[in-house]
Amino acid sequence: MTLVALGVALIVLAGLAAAALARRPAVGETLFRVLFGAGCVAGVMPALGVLAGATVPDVRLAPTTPFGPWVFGLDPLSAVFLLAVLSVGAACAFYGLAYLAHERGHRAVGAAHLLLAVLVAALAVVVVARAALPLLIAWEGMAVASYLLVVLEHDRPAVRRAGMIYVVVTHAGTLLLFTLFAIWAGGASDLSFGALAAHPPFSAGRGGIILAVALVAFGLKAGVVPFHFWLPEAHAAAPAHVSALMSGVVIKMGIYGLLRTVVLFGAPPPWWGWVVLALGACSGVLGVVWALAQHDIKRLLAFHSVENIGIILLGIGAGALGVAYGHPLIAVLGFAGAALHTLNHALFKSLLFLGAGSVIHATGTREIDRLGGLGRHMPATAATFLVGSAAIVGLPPLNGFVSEWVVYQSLLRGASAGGAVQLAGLAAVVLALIGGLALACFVKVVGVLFLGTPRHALATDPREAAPAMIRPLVGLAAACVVIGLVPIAVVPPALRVGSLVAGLPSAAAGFQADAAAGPATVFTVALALSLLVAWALYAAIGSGRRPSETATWGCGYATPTPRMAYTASSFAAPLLGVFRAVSGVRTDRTAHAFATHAIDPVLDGLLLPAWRGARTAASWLRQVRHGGLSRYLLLVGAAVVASLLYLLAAGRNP
Amino acid sequence: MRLLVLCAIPLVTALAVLGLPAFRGRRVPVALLVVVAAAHLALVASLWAAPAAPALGGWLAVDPLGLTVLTLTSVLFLVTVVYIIGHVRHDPPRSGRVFAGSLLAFLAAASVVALAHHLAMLWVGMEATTLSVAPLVFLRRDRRSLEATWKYLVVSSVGIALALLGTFFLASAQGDVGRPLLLPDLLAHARELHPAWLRAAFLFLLVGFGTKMGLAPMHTWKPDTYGEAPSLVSGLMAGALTSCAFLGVARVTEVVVAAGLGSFAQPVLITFGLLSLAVAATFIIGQGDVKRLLAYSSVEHMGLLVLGLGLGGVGAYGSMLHLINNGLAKGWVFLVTGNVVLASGSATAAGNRGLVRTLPVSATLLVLGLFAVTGSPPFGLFLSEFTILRAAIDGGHAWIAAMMLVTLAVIFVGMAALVLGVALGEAAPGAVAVRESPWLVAGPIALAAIVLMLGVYIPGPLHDVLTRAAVALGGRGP
Amino acid sequence: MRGAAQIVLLLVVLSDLAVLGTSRLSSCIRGIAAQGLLLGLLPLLIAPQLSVHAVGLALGTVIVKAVVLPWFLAWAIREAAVRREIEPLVGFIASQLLGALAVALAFAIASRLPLPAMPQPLLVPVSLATLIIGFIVLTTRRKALVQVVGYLILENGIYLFGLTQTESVPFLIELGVLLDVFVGVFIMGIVVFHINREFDSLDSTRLTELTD
Amino acid sequence: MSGAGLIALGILALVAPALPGIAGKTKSLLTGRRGPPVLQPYADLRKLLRKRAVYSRTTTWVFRAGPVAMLVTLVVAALLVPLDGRAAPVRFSGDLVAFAGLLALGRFALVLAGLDTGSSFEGLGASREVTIATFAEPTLFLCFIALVLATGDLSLSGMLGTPLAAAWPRAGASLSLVGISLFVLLLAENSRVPVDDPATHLELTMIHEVMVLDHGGPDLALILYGGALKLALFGVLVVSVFVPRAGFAGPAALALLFAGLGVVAVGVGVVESVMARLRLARVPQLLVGAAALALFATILQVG
Repeated sequence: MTLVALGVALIVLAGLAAAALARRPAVGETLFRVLFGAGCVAGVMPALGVLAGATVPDVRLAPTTPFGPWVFGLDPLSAVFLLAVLSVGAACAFYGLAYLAHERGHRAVGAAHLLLAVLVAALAVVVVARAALPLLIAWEGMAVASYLLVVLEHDRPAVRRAGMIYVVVTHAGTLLLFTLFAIWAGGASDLSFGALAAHPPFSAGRGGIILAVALVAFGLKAGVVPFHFWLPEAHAAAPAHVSALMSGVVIKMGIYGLLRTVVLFGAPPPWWGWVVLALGACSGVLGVVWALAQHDIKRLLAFHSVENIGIILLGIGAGALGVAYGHPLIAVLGFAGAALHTLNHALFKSLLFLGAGSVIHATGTREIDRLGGLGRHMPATAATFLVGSAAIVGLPPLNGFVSEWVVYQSLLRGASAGGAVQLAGLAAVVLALIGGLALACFVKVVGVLFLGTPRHALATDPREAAPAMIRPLVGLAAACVVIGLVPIAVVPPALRVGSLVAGLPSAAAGFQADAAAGPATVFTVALALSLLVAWALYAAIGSGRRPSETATWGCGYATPTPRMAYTASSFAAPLLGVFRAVSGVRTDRTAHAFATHAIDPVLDGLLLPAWRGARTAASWLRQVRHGGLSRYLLLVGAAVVASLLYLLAAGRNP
Repeated sequence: MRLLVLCAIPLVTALAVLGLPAFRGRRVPVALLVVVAAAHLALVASLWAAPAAPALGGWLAVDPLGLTVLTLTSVLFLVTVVYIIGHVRHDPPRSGRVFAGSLLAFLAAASVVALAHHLAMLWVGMEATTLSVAPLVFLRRDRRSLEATWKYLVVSSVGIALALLGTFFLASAQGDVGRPLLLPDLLAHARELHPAWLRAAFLFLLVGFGTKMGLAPMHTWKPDTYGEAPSLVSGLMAGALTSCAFLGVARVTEVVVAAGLGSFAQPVLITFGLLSLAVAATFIIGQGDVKRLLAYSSVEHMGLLVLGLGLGGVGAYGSMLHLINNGLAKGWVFLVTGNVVLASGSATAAGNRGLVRTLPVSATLLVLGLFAVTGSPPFGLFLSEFTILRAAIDGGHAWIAAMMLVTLAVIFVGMAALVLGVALGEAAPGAVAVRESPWLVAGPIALAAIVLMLGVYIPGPLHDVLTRAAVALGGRGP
Repeated sequence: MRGAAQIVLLLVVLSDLAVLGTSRLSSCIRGIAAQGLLLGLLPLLIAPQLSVHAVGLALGTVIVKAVVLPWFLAWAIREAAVRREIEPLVGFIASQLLGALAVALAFAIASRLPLPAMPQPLLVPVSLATLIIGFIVLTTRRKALVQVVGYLILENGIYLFGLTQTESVPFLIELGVLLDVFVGVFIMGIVVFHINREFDSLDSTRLTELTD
Repeated sequence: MSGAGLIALGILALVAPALPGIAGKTKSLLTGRRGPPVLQPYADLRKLLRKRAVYSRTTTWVFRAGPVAMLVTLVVAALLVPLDGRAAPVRFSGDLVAFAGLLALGRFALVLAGLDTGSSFEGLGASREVTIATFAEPTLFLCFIALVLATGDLSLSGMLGTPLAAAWPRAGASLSLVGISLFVLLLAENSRVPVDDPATHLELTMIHEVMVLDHGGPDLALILYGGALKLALFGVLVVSVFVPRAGFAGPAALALLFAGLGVVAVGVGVVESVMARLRLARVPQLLVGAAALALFATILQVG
């Protein structure tokens, strides 16, 4: 724990250094790099140790506030999230240094770095907190810091709007957390997790309310459909490295909350598992369908976060059902898959957001349909983005495949288990559908951004991003590949997390599933090798005879022009046609133009109208106050009369 | 003895300032103000260190409730006075004599209220606070401030008159014993009080002092007054004056609880609390003036105070803690708003945008203040509101908790919309960054620091005092 | 003595109604002055035997409520030099009916109140009636100055009720209360004066600039 | 890994190109033409391999990598499938996920290769290809779930091996439904009629063909061979479901397998000659229909 504390301190220190020395960026940012890196290393080491099976004693601070002592601890569950926080956090922080470099002078860049450091530190504290108060404080710290980062470019109205929605939602989530702990603790004065976990068995009603509140509160943070509406707004508005951190890690705190709730609550009732599974299915499918409909690269990626949260929820749901119906193997695999996919998604989603950031940085536009052929200009960015795309689609031999494989196993075992839980098997089909749609979407993105020809002539020839911006990409991509190549190294720790959440002794993690990680590794390595070998052979043979070059065959058109290139919208059209009902796509048809845009059914369809209605109602109610003094006095008189009536009533029946 | 001095220092200086020819003219005797405020705070501190014997035959005495309010007032006053040092340089008041005199008079009256153990004396002090603030509200001497002053005077005078009636009811509740209205006696013989009279007394005192607190529906004067008074005065009112009024309510609640009529009082308190929350939420949506917004936020927090009182249990502790937090936070945001007004001449959304560019420090403090006032962790108000919420849920009042949550959420939306609206965005064309003098930001920063500390660390003595106060109010410590 | 007190109390009620009924500021002020005088007499009439307390209270009341404040208000009118008519939001007849209603209500309530043995049975109903009438004046009159008068009447009503509690509310406090009333009305008067200067009328219904 | 398994794989690799030939021959005969010889595909491949590659200037390494990656994924996928009645060379719990993942990877590579040309024709083909695949994948998983239910094993070797034979008496009806829907999948995944028509000559109506329009020479050879291999793999799935070869060891099992493959190829030919091609918009419905069959198969066993 001391190492974690040291790490957090160093990270905050790094931020302070960057802010204090904003005048002299050279010094300040070097110091930032060093301190931040050191902090992450200090935090990662114990996390890895715990995942490898070591145990760390909790730290209890003497209570300085009501509601019991402040406790901090590091168990496998915390560790896997801490790992995601620090690794992705470091990548985003370093990328941010280069990304914001050109903003120096007309934006508070130093403050931005400080806020990012605070955000990472708060995230780290969230996952190690073991009492309600420190958790709530870190939670809000994370929310406020991320809000301020979202509105970094607050001179743009769209950004302010997104920030407003975000800050409101996150505050509502905090209020719900208050409620959660208040209901959970009842009259107890000690709100440390130990005390909460040792609760006397809840009545079905109270337990149900607790689980429901937890689901909403953490679902809001995680961006689960139908609480996703703030996510694409905020993640599209923020600077790239912030979006990466938010999409990669911040929303995962919702997942952490759900898993921690299961740990503390004990076996949840079946309905909860089913609800989580259903929400996961909806988030997964709708998320990716909405993503297909986007033209803005960052919104698109943000919607894919919704999709992946859905996949993670499928894992959690399967796990919960496994616990509820007494199938330990299903439970462990489900939770393990969820935890592992959380880490993986953190890696490749931040990779994709940072890559998108480089593209926007280089071309100055986020409109997919304006871009194309960037692979030739920015090879490194394109290659890493390709890796990230393959990973998020869940293709072997990359990390996305490994975690989805574990989730699939949990669901399929559910199918073969017998009993009510068999229905869970159908979720595997949903997962397959999600996978297919995701593949379609990322083929579209990669193809349209990096391959082919630009759809519109770009103002300037885009140049490859600075090395300082490429290095984080390479690092993240490498992580995706490594995890994908050696399931044997990552699955057992994941199973340790799973068995912790499932409430089983860690020894029980030595399941048959564990054995499967070995041959799976053989498979992934074999695949990787044969791909390399085949490519080498192909290159060797091809080098013999020089190919001739020509223009793309246009079926008669001599020279294909940019206008002839297939746009992303057209690419997605057939699939969206199938999902017409839910895609939220609106078409604007004019005499000589045809365009589509996507609206969010929840936000634009439901919430904003409701809010406008509330405003009108309020302004109508305000009329009461108009009119001068006598109106005021009459109100006082009314209060007197009312209390006199109450007095009489009380007098009658004392 | 110390208690007498505590009240006498500001009173005497106030009379001197108002009377002596030396203080005529516009100049504000800042040094004098600072000295008095510091001395006052020092004396209050000494009360924490060592309890003081009652004075005037028990009319003045210290108890947890009073000490809390007294400390809050004293701290807030000192901070405000320090702020004044910077403020008068930019816009000096018409008459420094009236300005300083009224401030000192207010401090004196507030001290009397906090220490009074004779309920009639409590009333006298309360009326004195009302009147001493009126000239401050009227400082600008224009139509709007005139209207504000008039409404404030009449409405709160009527309210305070009702409180006086309530006090007399309390006296009649004693029957013809003819004992003076000393708090200890009342508490000791609470059960012998005539219940009907006691109930009536409670209701009238609640409505009367509630008018001064600004509980809905008696809150109507509040937005007008806070909106027109100079920000530092509004801060003093929202922070200290309302706390004194709450003390009045708390006193009579003490008696009622001691008389075993808690079950009669609680529904009323809860009703006023929820009504205030609802009204605040309604009027905060789409509000366009930061100071009026803060006025309604003050209505909200007064509602929370009586709500906690009504819920009992840990709610009473929550109320006491919230009393401090709210007082300090209100002072903080109002003083910062004062800087905004100094810079742009108004506190409206129309007149301000992009403040982070023109007033970086103040705007940052304003945004932080938004989060503090709306009860976000780790600021102290989070702890107290969380405690009150727990009291509601633990007491099985699910719908109260639900209503509280909904209104808090709505209020946050309204406040965030306005505050962030003025803080963020491009600065108005031609607006240049203003140098913010340390005097103008030191106070708010200090208050912010305290509020922040109260969220993560409640000193032992304070915890004890709050717990004892809560017990006296029929509740318990957490 | 009791009879005298009774008469005085009835006169108080009459003065209330008079203020409600009059259409002229000056008579309105005269009414309030008269009422102050009556209130000044009461402590002497009620008190079992003449005590320093009673006398002091009487003196203070007369000075403040019968002499200083009316004079001050009259001064304010003169300075303001406004038209002498009162334009009520509610007509005179109507408001007098309201007043009568108030009196009836007051007596009804008072009869329900479980009062301790009282030297003066009329004291409580009259005080309540005065209180309510004061509130009526406050809410139904336009002129700020008349609203001040209304506040004074309300205060007088409470003062009357206070007379039932002379034992438990010591002399000092009584004086404090008086002082507060005095200062309060004084400040109100000043504000009224300024209102007149700003709006060249005492019409408080013009004070409706401040809205959300 | 068992050597025998690899040998079986080798044989499959050799035989694969014959399958499209058989299908084509069947179709010609049924439509009253003589048609090309069964071994024509081998000749085509030889011709293409000798040609020199021609690349568009807009293309990058992605364009070249596509065919290679596709072929490799199919070979590795074949490693997961039991051929000779024994366990496949590579088997592990949940390797069916890997099987689907490999198909997806190959598609991913090939579609990107198509988009690399920047031509709207390839874009159009790619879009259609992924649309169809999106619906094919869930159907495949439904079939797998049905098999998992029947056999209780999460690996292809298991669920296409011994336990399957044991399951037939118990869940025959369900398994035959699975077989049928697998056959529909085979048609869709390999862009045969009624989903796509390999023989069409109008680019606008093509799906798979137009996506690889710009590939020529050795690259096209790789793609064609990959296609044949894919057909063979799906054929193996269908055959294994209908004719579990658990009892037979080695050669006998292989013989059975290839006989079955022949029948499947003929079946494809028959379908092509008796059915017309579906409108593109109706293709998803066809696949959903297949999915419905598989779902029904699953429910049959749950109930």
